[in-house]
Amino acid sequence: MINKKMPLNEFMALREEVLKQWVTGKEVDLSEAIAYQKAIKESKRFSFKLNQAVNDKVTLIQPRAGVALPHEHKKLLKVLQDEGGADLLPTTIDSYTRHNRYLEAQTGIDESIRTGKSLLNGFPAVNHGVGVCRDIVEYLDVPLQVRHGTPDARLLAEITLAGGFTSFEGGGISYNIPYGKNNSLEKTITDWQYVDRLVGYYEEQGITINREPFGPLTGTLVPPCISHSVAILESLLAAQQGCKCITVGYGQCGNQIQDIAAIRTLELLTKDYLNRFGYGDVRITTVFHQWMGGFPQDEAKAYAVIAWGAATAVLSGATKVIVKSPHEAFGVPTAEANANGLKTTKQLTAMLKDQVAFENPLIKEEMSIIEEETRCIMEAVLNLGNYDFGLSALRGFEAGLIDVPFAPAQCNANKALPARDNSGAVRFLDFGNLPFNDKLKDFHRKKLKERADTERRDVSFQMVIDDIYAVSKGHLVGRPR
Amino acid sequence: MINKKMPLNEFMALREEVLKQWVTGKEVDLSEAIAYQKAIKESKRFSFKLNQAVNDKVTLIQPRAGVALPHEHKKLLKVLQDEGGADLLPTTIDSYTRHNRYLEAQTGIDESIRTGKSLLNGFPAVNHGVGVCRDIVEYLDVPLQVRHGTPDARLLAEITLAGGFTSFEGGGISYNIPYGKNNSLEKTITDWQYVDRLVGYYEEQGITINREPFGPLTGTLVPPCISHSVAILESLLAAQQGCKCITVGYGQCGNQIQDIAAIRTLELLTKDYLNRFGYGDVRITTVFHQWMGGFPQDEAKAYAVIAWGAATAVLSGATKVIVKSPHEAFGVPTAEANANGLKTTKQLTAMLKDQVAFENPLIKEEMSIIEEETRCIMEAVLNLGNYDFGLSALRGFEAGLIDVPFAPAQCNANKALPARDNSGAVRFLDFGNLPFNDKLKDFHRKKLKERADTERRDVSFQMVIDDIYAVSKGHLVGRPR
Amino acid sequence: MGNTTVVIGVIGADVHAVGNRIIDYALRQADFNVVNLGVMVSQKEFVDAAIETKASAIFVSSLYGQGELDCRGFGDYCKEAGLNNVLLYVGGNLVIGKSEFAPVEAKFKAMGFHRVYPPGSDIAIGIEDLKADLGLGK
Amino acid sequence: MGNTTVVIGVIGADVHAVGNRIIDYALRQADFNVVNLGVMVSQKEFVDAAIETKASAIFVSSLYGQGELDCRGFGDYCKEAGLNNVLLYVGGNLVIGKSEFAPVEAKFKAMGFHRVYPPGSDIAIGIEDLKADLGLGK
Ligand code: B12
Ligand code: B12
Repeated sequence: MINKKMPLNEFMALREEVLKQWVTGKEVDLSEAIAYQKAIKESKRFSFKLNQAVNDKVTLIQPRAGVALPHEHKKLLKVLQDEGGADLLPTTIDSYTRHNRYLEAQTGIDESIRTGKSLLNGFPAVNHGVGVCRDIVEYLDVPLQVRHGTPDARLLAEITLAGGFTSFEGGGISYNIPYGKNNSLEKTITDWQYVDRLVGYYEEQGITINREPFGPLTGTLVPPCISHSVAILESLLAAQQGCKCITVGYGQCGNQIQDIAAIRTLELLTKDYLNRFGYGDVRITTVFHQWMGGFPQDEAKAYAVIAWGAATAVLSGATKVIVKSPHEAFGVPTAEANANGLKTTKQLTAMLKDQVAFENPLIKEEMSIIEEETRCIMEAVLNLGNYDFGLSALRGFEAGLIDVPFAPAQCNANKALPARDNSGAVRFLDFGNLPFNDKLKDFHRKKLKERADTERRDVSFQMVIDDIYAVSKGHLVGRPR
Repeated sequence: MINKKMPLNEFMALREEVLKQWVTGKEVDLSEAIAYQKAIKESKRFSFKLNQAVNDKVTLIQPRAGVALPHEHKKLLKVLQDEGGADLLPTTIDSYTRHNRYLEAQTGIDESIRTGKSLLNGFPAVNHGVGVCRDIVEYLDVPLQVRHGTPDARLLAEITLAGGFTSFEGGGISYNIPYGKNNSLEKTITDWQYVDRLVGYYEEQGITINREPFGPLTGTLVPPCISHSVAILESLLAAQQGCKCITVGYGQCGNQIQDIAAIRTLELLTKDYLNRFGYGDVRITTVFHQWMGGFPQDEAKAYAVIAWGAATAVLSGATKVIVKSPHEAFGVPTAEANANGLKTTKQLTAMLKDQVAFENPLIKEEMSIIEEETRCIMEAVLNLGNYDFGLSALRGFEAGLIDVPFAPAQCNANKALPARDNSGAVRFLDFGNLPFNDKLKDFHRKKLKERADTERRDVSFQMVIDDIYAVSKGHLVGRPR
Repeated sequence: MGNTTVVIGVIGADVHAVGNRIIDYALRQADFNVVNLGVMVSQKEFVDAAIETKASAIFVSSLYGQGELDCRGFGDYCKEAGLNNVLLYVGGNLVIGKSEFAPVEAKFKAMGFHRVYPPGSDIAIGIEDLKADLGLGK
Repeated sequence: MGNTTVVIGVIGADVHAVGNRIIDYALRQADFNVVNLGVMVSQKEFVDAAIETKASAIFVSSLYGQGELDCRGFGDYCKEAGLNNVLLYVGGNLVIGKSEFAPVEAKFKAMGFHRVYPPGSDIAIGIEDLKADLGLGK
C-alpha cells in the first residue's frame, strides 16, 4: 500500500508483471487502448450518462448479467437493453475469474460449449480477452460496466478497460471483506490501488472511467454507517490514484426513511471527505441496490420487493439503481426474468420521477444519526491510520472499528451484530468494537428495546436470524410468530 | 327520495314488490335471514375484520373476482383466499345483473355451462339465488362482500344479504354516474335508500352489514375532492337509513403525496360531516383502490403499478386495499393472475406495516387543499338542497357543482376536466361549474401553468388525452414525446 | 373526409366511456363526421343510426368482456338492414380474460366484422385502416 | 447427540457466508458437534476434516451456481478416503438458474450425495432427516 499517487514508472513496471498472469494479458497495448477508448462516443460512456442523469434528475436502471460464452452474453445483454430498457449494462464476471482461477474458468468455458448451457455464473472476461470484450461493447448501444467481486482485479481491469468498458466496480475493501476468506486486506488494497492508478492513467489521457466501490457488502443487514465508511475510504483511495468519477453505493435496508437518509448522507459525506483531503474535483454520484438479502421464492412477491426498491431508489434521488429479478431466490435469471425486473423498475422510475422528493423531519433525524455514526467511525479509523487511507482501513478493520456483519473474510472482526428496530430500520444489537459514543449506543439500545418490548422477548441472536429470513418470508421485521 | 329513515311499514310494503322482480326473490325470508346472519362467526364478518385491522394498524387486502358458475366461483375464491392470502373476499357481479337484465344473465349462465367457460364478467347472484350464495359463503373462511356497479341493487341486496354476505358495495350516486347512461339520479338514490334501509334493518336486529360507497367512480383522473364529496353524501344517505359501519373509498391517482393526503382527508371529512348531522356513532374505515385507470399490458410493468398502489395504501393508513392483477389491461384475470396481484400486495402490506407513516409538510398542504375543495363543494351542494342529502346530490349534479370526469351518465355535467400537474397530482384544467373560490382556482391554474411551461406547450385537451394514456405507457404525467 | 360519417358506440350493457370519448376526438381530428351513440348501445341503435346518417363505417367498442354475447349476429343484422357497404370495425377487450388474439379475431370476423382490434389498440391505426379501406388519401 | 459430529462448509470458490452461519447455529442448537470450515472449502478439506473428527455427516452448501462443477466426483472421493459410512448432504442454489428440482436432485445423487435440498430449504428439515438417517430419537 502507498499513501500517494503511484509514480508512473513504478506503475508501468508493475504492469509488465500483471499482464503476464494469463496469456490474454499480452493483448493489452495501453496506447492503442487509449486511442480505442477515445473513439467511443459519449452516449456509450458511463461518466456521460451519469452526468446526464444528474442533470435530468432521473434514476438510471442497470441489471446484473453474465454468461460463459461471448455470443450468448451478447444476446443476453441485447435483450436487457432492448426489451428491459436498461440504461446501463453490466458484465458480471464468473466466480473462478474472481479468484484468478483462470484454468478452472477455462474448464467452465469448455464445459459450457460442450453442454450447450452456461456452467459459469458469469462472463470470464480474462479468458476471452480484449478482442472479445470490444466485440461485445460494440454490439450494444449503452455504456458497459464490469461487475464482479474480485479481490485481485488488476488483470481483469487491464483487459476490460482496453476492451472498451467505461466503468469498473469494486475496491480493495468492498471486494475483499464480502468476497473472500483469506485475502490479506493489505494486499487487496494494494492491488486495487493499481486498478485505481490504471483508471487514473486513462484519466490523464483524457479518458474518464467511472469507478464504483461495491456498496452493499454482504447484502445482509448492513447498517448504513458501515457501508458508508467503506465507500468513503475507497473513494479516498481511488481519488488519490487519480480517479475523477466515482459512484458510491448502498444496499437497500427496507425502511424507506432509513434508505432515503442513507443515500442522501452517502453523497454528502463522501463529498465532504473528498473535499477535506483535496479531492473536491471528483464527481460523485450514487447507486441504490435493490434488496440484496434473501428474496421470496414466489415471483409475485419478488416483484413487490423489486418495485419497492425501485420506488425508494427514485425517492432517495439515487443516480442509478441496480435491479434484481423475480428469479433471485433461485438462481441466475434467464434473460427474460432479468428483463422483467428491469421493466418493473423502469415503470416506477418513470412514474415517480416527477414526484417531489420527500422532505420530512424523520429523514432529517435519521440523516443526522447516520452522519454521526459514520463520522465516529471515520475519525477513529483515520486517526488510527495517521490519515494514510490504506493504513487506516487496515488498522480500522483489525481493531474492529469497521466491522461488516456476516462477512466471510478473516480480516473482518465479525463482532458487531445488526438487527432491525420496531420500524424495520437496521440498528446494532452488538457494537463489537465500533467506536460509537454513548449517545449513539443509547440510541441503538433504546430502539432495540422498543422492539423487544413489542415482541415480548429479549434482544437476542434469535432476532437476527428472524430478520435474516424476514423479507423472504414476506415481512421486514422478523417478529416471533 | 326521502330525507329521513324510511318508516318500517313503507319499507316492508316496498319489499313485497322488489322480491317479485325475479323468481329467486321468493327465497328471501327476512327473519330466517337474520337468524342465519346471527350464526355467522365474527371472523367471517366484515365489520369485525375491519375493526381488527384498525386496532392492529394493518391494511387488509381484497381482490375483485366473479365468474358465471357457482362451483367455478367457489374454486376461484378459494384460490384467492388460500394462495393469494386475501383477507377479505369479493363476489363481483356480472354486467347483465347490474342492469337487472336477468334474462340475459340466464343466457350467459346457460352458454357458460354449454361452452365450459365463463361468458359473464361476474357472478349472477340474483339468478343463482339465496341457497347458492350461502353455499359459497360457507365454503370460505373470510368475510365476503358483494361488489358490482348496479344502479338498482335492491333485489341483489335482498338476496345476497340473506345469502350471508356481510358487506355491500355501492351507492345511489357512485353506482349511477360511472355505471349507467340514462338512469335518473333521483331513482337510483331512492333505490339505494332502500338498500341502506335494508342494512339498517339488519342493524336494528343486531347484525352489522358493512356498506361501502364506490370510491374510484370512473377510475380516470378523478380529483380527490370529487370522489370525497360523493363518499360523504353517500355516507350521510346511508347513515340516515341506519347503517353503522361504512367504508369510504378512493382510487389511487399516483402522486404519493396527493394519495396519502386524500385517504387522510377522506376519513377526517366523512367523520366530520357525519358528526355534524348527528351520526357520530357510525364507524368509518377507508379503502384505497390500486390504480383504476388504463394499465400497462406488460405484466412486469403491471406488477410495478400494483406494488406502488400497495405501498401507498399502507403508507396512507387505509384500512384495506383493493387489488389489481397483472392481467388488468387484457381481461378478467385467471385465478392465478389474481392471486399474484394479491401476493405482490401482501408482501408490501406486510413489509411496510411497521414503518412509521410519513409526516410531511407537503402532505399537510395537500390535505388542506383537498379539504377546502371538498368543503366548497359540499357546502354549495347542501345549501342548494336545503340540507336534504338526496336532494342536495340531485341538484348538485344538475348544477354541475359535483362533476365526475369521463362519466357516461347523462345526469352528470361532464364539464369539468382534469389533468396532472408537474408532479403528477391530478388538478382541474376546466372547472366547469365547480363552486371553487378564486384562491382555489388560482392554485389549480398555477399548477397547470407550471406543467405547461415545463412542457413548452399550452394547457389543452391534448394534455388530458396524454394523461389518460400515461400510466399504461409507463409514465405518470403524459408529457409530449 | 368531412362528408364521411362514422357511427361509434360501446355495445351491450357496457359503460366504459373513456375510450369512446377518445375515439370521438381522434376521428374528428382526422376530419370525419362522427355520430357518437355513447355507451350501452344496442345492435339496433347502431344500425338505425348508420341508416339515418348514411354512415360509411360503424366502430363498435366492447370493453367489459361480454362482447362475444353482445355482438352475435351483428353482421347478418346489418346486411338484413341493407347496410352491405358499411364497414364494420370492432375493438376493445372483446372477450373475457387474457387470451391469444388470433382466435378472437377469427370469431369476430365470423360475426361479420371487417376488422378486429386487440386490447389497447392505438386508435390511429384504426383510422389509417379506415382511410385505406375507403380509398381515402392520407 | 453431543458426540455426533457434522462437518459443514461452502464448497468451491463460493463465499456465501450467511446460510453457513445459520446452519452452524441450528446444528449446535440441536446438540450436534459442528466443525465449520466456512466458505471456499475444497473437496479435500471436507474429507480431511471428516476423517480427523470422525464425523458422521458432511453438509455441503453451494449457493453461487457453480456447485455442479465443484461437487463432481465428491462421492467417489469420499469413498476412496474410506468415508463409506459418512452421510453426504448437499443444499443451496445448486445449479445455475431457476430450474426444476427433480433433475438436479438426480444429478447430485449420482455424484454420491445421500440427500439433496432445493433452494432456500429450511435447515430444520435437514436436521430432522439427519436424525432419522442416523437413527437418533427426536
Ligand atoms: C446475500 C447474497 C450474496 C452476498 C453474499 C454475502 C456473503 N459473503 O455471504 C453477496 C452480495 C456478496 C453475493 C455475491 C454473489 N452472489 Co449471491 N446471493 C445472495 C442472496 C441474495 C442471499 C443469500 C443468503 O444469504 N440467503 C440467506 C441464507 C440464510 O439462506 P441460504 O444461503 O439459502 O441458506 C439456507 C438454505 O439454502 C439451506 N441450506 C444451504 N446449504 C445447505 C446444505 C444442506 C445440507 C442443507 C440441509 C440445507 C442447506 O439452509 C440455509 C440456512 O437456512 C442469494 C439469493 C437469494 N437466496 O435470495 C444470492 C445468490 C445465492 N447469489 C448468486 C450469485 C450468482 C452471486 C455472485 C456470483 C454474484 C454476482 N453475480 O455478483 C457472487 C458470488 C460470489 C462468490 N464467489 O460466491 C446467485 C447464485 C446463482 C445460481 N445458483 O444460479 C443467487 C441465487 C442470486 C441469483 N439469483 O443470481 N451474494
Ligand atoms: C377505467 C375502467 C373502468 C371504469 C370505467 C369508467 C367509465 N364509465 O368509463 C369502471 C371502474 C367504472 C369500470 C367498470 C367495469 N369494468 Co372496467 N376497466 C377500466 C380499465 C381499467 C381502463 C379502461 C379505459 O378507460 N382505458 C383507457 C381507454 C383510452 O382505452 P380503451 O378503453 O381500451 O379504448 C381504446 C382502445 O381499446 C381502442 N378501441 C376501443 N374500441 C375500439 C374500436 C375500434 C373499432 C378501434 C379501431 C379501436 C378501439 O381505442 C380506444 C382509445 O385509445 C380497463 C382495464 C385496462 N385497460 O387497463 C378495465 C376493464 C375494461 N374493465 C373490466 C370490467 C370487467 C369491468 C366491470 C365488469 C368491473 C367490475 N369487475 O366491477 C365494470 C363493467 C361495468 C359495465 N357495465 O361496463 C375488464 C373487462 C374484462 C374483459 N374484457 O375480460 C377490464 C379489461 C379490466 C379487467 N382486466 O378485468 N371499469
